[in-house]
Amino acid sequence: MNQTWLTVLRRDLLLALRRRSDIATTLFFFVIVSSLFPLGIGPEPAVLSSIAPGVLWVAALLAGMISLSRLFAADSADGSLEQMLLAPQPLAWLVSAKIFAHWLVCGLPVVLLAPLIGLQYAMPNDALWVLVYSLLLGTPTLSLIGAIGAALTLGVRGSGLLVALLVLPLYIPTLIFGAGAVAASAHGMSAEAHLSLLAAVSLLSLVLAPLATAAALRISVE
Amino acid sequence: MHMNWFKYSSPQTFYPLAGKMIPWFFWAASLLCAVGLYVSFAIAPTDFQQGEAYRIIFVHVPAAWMSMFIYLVMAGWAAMGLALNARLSAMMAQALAPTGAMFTLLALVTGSLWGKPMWGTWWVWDARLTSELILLFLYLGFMALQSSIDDPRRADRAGALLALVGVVNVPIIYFSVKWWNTLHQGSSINMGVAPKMAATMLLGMLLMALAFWMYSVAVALMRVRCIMLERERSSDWVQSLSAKGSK
Amino acid sequence: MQWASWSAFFNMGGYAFYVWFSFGLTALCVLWEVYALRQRSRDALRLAQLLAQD
Amino acid sequence: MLIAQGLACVRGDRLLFKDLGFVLEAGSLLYVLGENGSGKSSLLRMLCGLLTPEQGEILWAGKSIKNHAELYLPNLKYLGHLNGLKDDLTALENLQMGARIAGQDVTATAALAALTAIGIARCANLPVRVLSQGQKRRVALAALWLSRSPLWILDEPFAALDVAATEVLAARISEHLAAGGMTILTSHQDVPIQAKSTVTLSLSA
Repeated sequence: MNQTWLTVLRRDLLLALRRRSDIATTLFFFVIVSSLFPLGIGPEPAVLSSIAPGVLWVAALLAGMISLSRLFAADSADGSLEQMLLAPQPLAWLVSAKIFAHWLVCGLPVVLLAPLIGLQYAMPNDALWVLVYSLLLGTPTLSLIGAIGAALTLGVRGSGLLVALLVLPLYIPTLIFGAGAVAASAHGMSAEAHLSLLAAVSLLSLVLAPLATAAALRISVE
Repeated sequence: MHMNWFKYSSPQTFYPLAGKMIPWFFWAASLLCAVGLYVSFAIAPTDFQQGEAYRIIFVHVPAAWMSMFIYLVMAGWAAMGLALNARLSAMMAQALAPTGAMFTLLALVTGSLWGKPMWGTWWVWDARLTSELILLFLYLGFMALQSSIDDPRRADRAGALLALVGVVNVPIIYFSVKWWNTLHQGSSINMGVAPKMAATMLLGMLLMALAFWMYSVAVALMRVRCIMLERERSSDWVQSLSAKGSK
Repeated sequence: MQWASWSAFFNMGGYAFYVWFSFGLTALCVLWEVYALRQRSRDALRLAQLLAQD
Repeated sequence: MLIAQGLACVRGDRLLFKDLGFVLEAGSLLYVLGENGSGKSSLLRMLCGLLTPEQGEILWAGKSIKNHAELYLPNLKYLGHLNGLKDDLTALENLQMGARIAGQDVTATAALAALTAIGIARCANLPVRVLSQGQKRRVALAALWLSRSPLWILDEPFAALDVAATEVLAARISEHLAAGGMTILTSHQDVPIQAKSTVTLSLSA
C-alpha cells in the first residue's frame, strides 16, 4: 500500500523536477503579485507592515490556485489517470499522494520564500516566524481543497477561471485564520488561537478532501 | 411506497404532477405575502431607534433565511441524487440554485439599502453581509460548473458533489467570518435584529419568509419542468406534449 | 393602523427611497423570474416541436 | 469468470447499445466488433468500471464489480487508446512505475525483458516524448509481459503496430489465454490469436 503511494509521489516529483520551469512560474507569480502591492499603495513601512499578512496570504493563495489546473490535466490527457483509477489501491489514497506532491512542488517553495518577501514589507521578526508557521499549516489545505476543484473542472471548457470561482470561496476560512495569525503576532498578541483553528481546518480537509477529489475524478472520467 | 417513488421520479409522470402543484403554491405564496405585507406595514409598530427604515427587514431577513435554507435543500437533493442515482433529485438541485442566488442577491442589496440610512454607508463588512456575499459566490460557482459541463449526467453529478462540499464548508466559513468580524473592531457594526423586537415584527418576518418559501417551491417546480423539457426534447412524451400545445 | 394618511405611508418617515426600493426590487425580481421561466418553457416546447418536424 | 447482463449505454442523447450480455470464461477471448462510434470503447470502459452502465450489471466471480471493486481491480489489466505514459519519463521508468501503481513490484531487469520482448529495448532509456506513435504504443503494450492479472481488456491493441510486433503481441495474448487468462479486445484487423473459445460481439452503430 505504501509502496504504491510512494511511487505516485515519486513519479510526480520526478516529473516536476524534469519540468523545473513550472515550479519557477508559481514562485515567480507569488513574488510578482506581492511586489505589485507596494507599487500600488506606496512605500510607507507602517502601511506596508499592516497590510503584509493579508497581502502575502492572498498572494500565496493565488499562486497555489494557478498551479491547480496542472494537478490532473496532464494525467487525464495521457491516460495515466485511468490507470490510477483502476489501481487496486483506494483512489483517495493515491490522490492524497498527488496532492502531497503538488504541495511539495507549489506550496513549500512559497512557504520558504514568504519571509523574504515579508522583509520587504517591513514585518517584525516574530511575525515573520508566525507567517512561516501559518503558511506551513495552511498551504496544504489550499492544495487539498484545490484538488477538489481541479478534479471537478477536469476537461471542462474554461476550467482555469472556473476553478477559481469554485475554490476561492472555500479558501476563505484558511485565509482568515492564516492572515489573522500573522496580524495578531504583528500586533504583539498571541497567534495560538488562530494557528489551532488553522490546524483544525487543515486536519478536516486532510480527511475529507481526498475522498471528495476521488469522487470528483470518477465523475469526470465518465 | 417504493414503487410510488420511482413512478413519480420519472420525468413524464412528474411533469404533469408538478404542473398541477404549481398554481397551489403560487396561491399560497400570494396569500401569505398579502397578509405578511399587511402585518409588516399596517400592524407592526414604528421602531424607536430606526424609525420606518427598519421595515426593510421584512424582505431582508426572509430573503437571507431563504438563501441559506435553499442552499441546504439544494445540497439535500444533491446528496440524494448522488446516493440513489436519481435524475429527478439532481434536476431539483439544479432548479433551486438560481432562485437561491436571487434571494442571496436580494438579501445583499436590501441589507445595503438598510445599512445606508442606519450607518451612513452602503456596505459594512459585518458577519451577516459578508457571509451572504460568500454564499452568493458558492451559488455562482455551482451554476457556473453545471452550465459549463455539456453532458447532463456529469453536470448533475459534479454539481451535486460541489453542493455537498459547499454545505460542509458553509458552517466553517460562517464561523471564520464571525471570528474575523469580532477581531477587527473597526467594523464591528452588528446588523443583527434588535433584541427587543415586537412580536408583530417577528410575525411579519415569519409570514414573509413563508411566502418566499412557497414562492421558491413554485418557481423551482417551474424550472424543473423547463429542465425536463430541454433534456428530454427528443423523447416521446415531450414530442406529444409539444404537438398538443401547438394545436 | 400606523399611518395618519396615505402620504405619510408613502413617505415612510423619510426613508421612502430605501424602503420602497427594497420592496420594489424584490417584487421586480420575483415577477421577472416567473416571466423568464414561462418564456423558457415556451421556448423549450417550441424547440421540441421543431426537432419533431425533421 | 466475467458476466455482463443487460448492459445499456447512453452517451449524451444517444443510446449506443442495450440488452448486451455475455459470459467470458477462463481461457476465452472476446472480440468486440463495430464501427467507430458504435460504443466499443464505451463498452470496454464499462467493463473496467470506469463508466457506470445505464442499465444492467457486470459480475466478476459472481460479485458486482461496482460494489466489489477491491476484488475485481487486482485481476484487471486495461489498456485504452491512451497509452498512460508520461512524456518526461523514460520507457523503463514508465513501465516500472506503471506496474508499481498497479500494485506489482517489477525489477528493472524484468521491465527491460518486457521491452525486449516487444522489440523496443533500445529505447528503454529514452524519454517517451521522443518516441514515435507506434513506439509509444509498444512501450505501453510491454506492460502485458509483466502483468499477472487474469483479465486483459485491450482497446485497439494492434493499431499502429507493424507486422512483426503484431505477431509478437498475438502470440503473447495466445499464451495468456492458454494459461487460463481472459482477454477482451477490439480490433480493426484480423489477428491470429489462438483461444480455447472465441466469442464475437458486434455492435451496430
